[in-house]
Amino acid sequence: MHVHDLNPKKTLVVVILFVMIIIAGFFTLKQPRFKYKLSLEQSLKMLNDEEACFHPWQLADVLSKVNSNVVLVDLRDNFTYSRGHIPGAENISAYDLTDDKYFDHLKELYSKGVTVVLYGKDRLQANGPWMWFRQLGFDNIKVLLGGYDYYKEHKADLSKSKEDKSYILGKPDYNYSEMAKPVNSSASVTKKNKKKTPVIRRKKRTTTASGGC
Amino acid sequence: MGPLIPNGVITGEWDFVIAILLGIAFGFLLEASGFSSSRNIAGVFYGYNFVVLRVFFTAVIVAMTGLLYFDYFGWIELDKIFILPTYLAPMILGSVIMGFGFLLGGFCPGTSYTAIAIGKLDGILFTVGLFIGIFLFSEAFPLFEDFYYSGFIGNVTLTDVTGIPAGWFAFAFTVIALASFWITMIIEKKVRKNIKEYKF
Amino acid sequence: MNRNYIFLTLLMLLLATGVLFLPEKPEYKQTKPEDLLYEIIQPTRYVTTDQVAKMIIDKDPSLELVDVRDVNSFEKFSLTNAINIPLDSILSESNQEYFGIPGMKVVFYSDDDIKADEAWVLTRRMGYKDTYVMTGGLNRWIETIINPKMPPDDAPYTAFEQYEFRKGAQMYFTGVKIEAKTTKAKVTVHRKKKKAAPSGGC
Amino acid sequence: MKKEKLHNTPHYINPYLGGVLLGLLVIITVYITGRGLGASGAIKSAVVTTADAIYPEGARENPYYSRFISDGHSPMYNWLVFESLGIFFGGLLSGIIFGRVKKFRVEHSPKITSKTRLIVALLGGILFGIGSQFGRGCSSGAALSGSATFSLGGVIVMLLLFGTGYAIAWMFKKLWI
Repeated sequence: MHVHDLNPKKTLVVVILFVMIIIAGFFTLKQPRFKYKLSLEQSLKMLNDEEACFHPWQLADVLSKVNSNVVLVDLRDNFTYSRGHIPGAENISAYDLTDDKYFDHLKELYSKGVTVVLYGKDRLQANGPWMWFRQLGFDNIKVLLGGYDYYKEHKADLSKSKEDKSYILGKPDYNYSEMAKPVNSSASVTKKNKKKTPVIRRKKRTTTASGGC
Repeated sequence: MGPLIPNGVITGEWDFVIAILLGIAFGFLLEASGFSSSRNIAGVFYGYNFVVLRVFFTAVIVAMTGLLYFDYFGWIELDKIFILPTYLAPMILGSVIMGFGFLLGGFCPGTSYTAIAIGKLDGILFTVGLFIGIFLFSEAFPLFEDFYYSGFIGNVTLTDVTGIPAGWFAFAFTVIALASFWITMIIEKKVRKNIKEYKF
Repeated sequence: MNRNYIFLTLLMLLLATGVLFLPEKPEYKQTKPEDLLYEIIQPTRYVTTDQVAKMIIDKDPSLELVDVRDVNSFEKFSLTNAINIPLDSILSESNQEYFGIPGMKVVFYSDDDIKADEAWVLTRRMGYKDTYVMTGGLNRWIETIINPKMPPDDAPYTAFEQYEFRKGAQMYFTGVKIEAKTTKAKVTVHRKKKKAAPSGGC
Repeated sequence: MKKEKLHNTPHYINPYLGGVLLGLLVIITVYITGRGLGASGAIKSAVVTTADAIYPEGARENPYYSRFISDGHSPMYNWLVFESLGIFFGGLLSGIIFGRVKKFRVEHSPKITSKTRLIVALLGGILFGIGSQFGRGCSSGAALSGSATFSLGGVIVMLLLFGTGYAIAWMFKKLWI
């Protein structure tokens, strides 16, 4: 008493079709052109890597050809570049970085072990692209601290900037709380409250987190 | 890419056309697999016909593995699909009641519709029963409203609860299902020796 | 026929085993590298100290200031209603709840803009949108808002307009006027809602 | 004799074929709509519509009905209702193709009468209806689609639904064998 078709031939056909779709899926799976090599945690750690930065005083060696293992890359656009740049720097506008021509060139430099120093107008302009390349695994790429603006100001004597720390960012220039101090006494009460609020709020937020929704 | 409707690839107007087409395919498969017969379905509990187990488990493992592959290919974004919410206590009670209903009625809602389609009176009665059951439930709802909403865990998946990747569940299910297919094949042969042939 | 069943069984086992080798996806979808670089190059993420000051004064409910300096500096001084997420802990799970809230604009700031920009790149890679960087950071905040400089006489009219605004903002923030008290205003807590999934079911 | 036996033997497709196709259908459904298949929801819509038609005030006050009643459109204008209509027509189509559509009849074990079978079917339907509301779905919505999408609730419903069936099968043996 077999009420069902016992022959699984059609089943086999369907399952093989299913497998073929999956295999087709693997073939159509595009290998992305760029891939992060560093995880987010590694990327965050990299930011504190002193080796990843290039100081202006190090430029002196490059310019006097003592250190020939360094290629400078100017990320500003062609027009700005043509109006003045660090001698010997190549110009790859930030917009062209992913062009095959330039990207392959950078890859080649990477495989040769040449240090590439990115710079823009200031450090900020080159900082993003530098982080991007680092996350993609280009650990030969460094960022020029201070950028072109600092270089231009100090190009007469770069080695002197070893003592000058003004190009290193990420430090407060002022004593904020002193500067932003309220003017009269009545406001100083407000100020105190104001100072407390963030602390309270942070706690508030964390309690709601554990409470769930 | 997918799911198409939540991602706005297909607009809402097509919703009901798609619903009918998918329903037709579903109904066709249920009927063609023999789910329009309550004795076929109930056979799974007595060992003379394991068609429910075979169809059901095969469907689950194919869908599970397929969804995981398709998610990997980027065809279906699994984090965008609807996950059935879990209400622990009411769900346990509900499935036990459903188990009774399943064994007595010999249908589940979907299969009873197909049974009506081929002219089974018991299918009609089962559907009427469903209607009455849901009506009774709704009328009495205020009595157990709190219970109905109790034990809410959220729209969680097995991975959310256990932390084990979904792939392992798909694999475990597949192994269990395949093993049960072979075991039930033997059981079915033995049981059928002692059973009289039944008419449909 | 039995052979077919054996073959089917093996095929299904193979498929299921293959599932185990699919790489696990991170919890959030990371922005594709090419898209990330494209956005890095765009200056659209920068907001000026003036814009931030205006948003604070207007009590813009969609503004979410994030201070990425360390806890000590934050305790000493911070902008109104800012929350502190030191750059080092930006990846921690509890801090993720502050990002990606629909309708909220996250503005990062630090002493200058480098750290804030780095925070922006990381969160952007994690896929969060509507994140911004305050240019110049707190140093420029002091220079422009707390201690604005009078533009030279030959400066265009707009420079004076800006100066007027900054003067007003200075009063607001240094608490000369009574309005400063309103900074105590209750902070509305915005949290990310559970992912919107299509509702449905049986 | 042999001919009649052949005639009485329905031509069902191979259960594994049905299973694989059903699994693919679930994938397609999820791919298109982002949710799984369902069946009991249609009856729920029918109940809500009926209640709303008979006594609108009471229905709107009832905390369960009111979840599904909206002023914009009838609860019957619902995805699951259309899908269930499709299930019916799909079953009809398959029945016609395989020659199973006949005049109304009752299928039952030789040990019980038609009447018993009908009463039991009604009872089973009532229980299933109540259970499906607690379980947030029936065997297709919760157990099949739910498990396929790795939902915890779906797996619970699937295991307990079949588990209960096995646990109590001995009590109702007469009904089926």
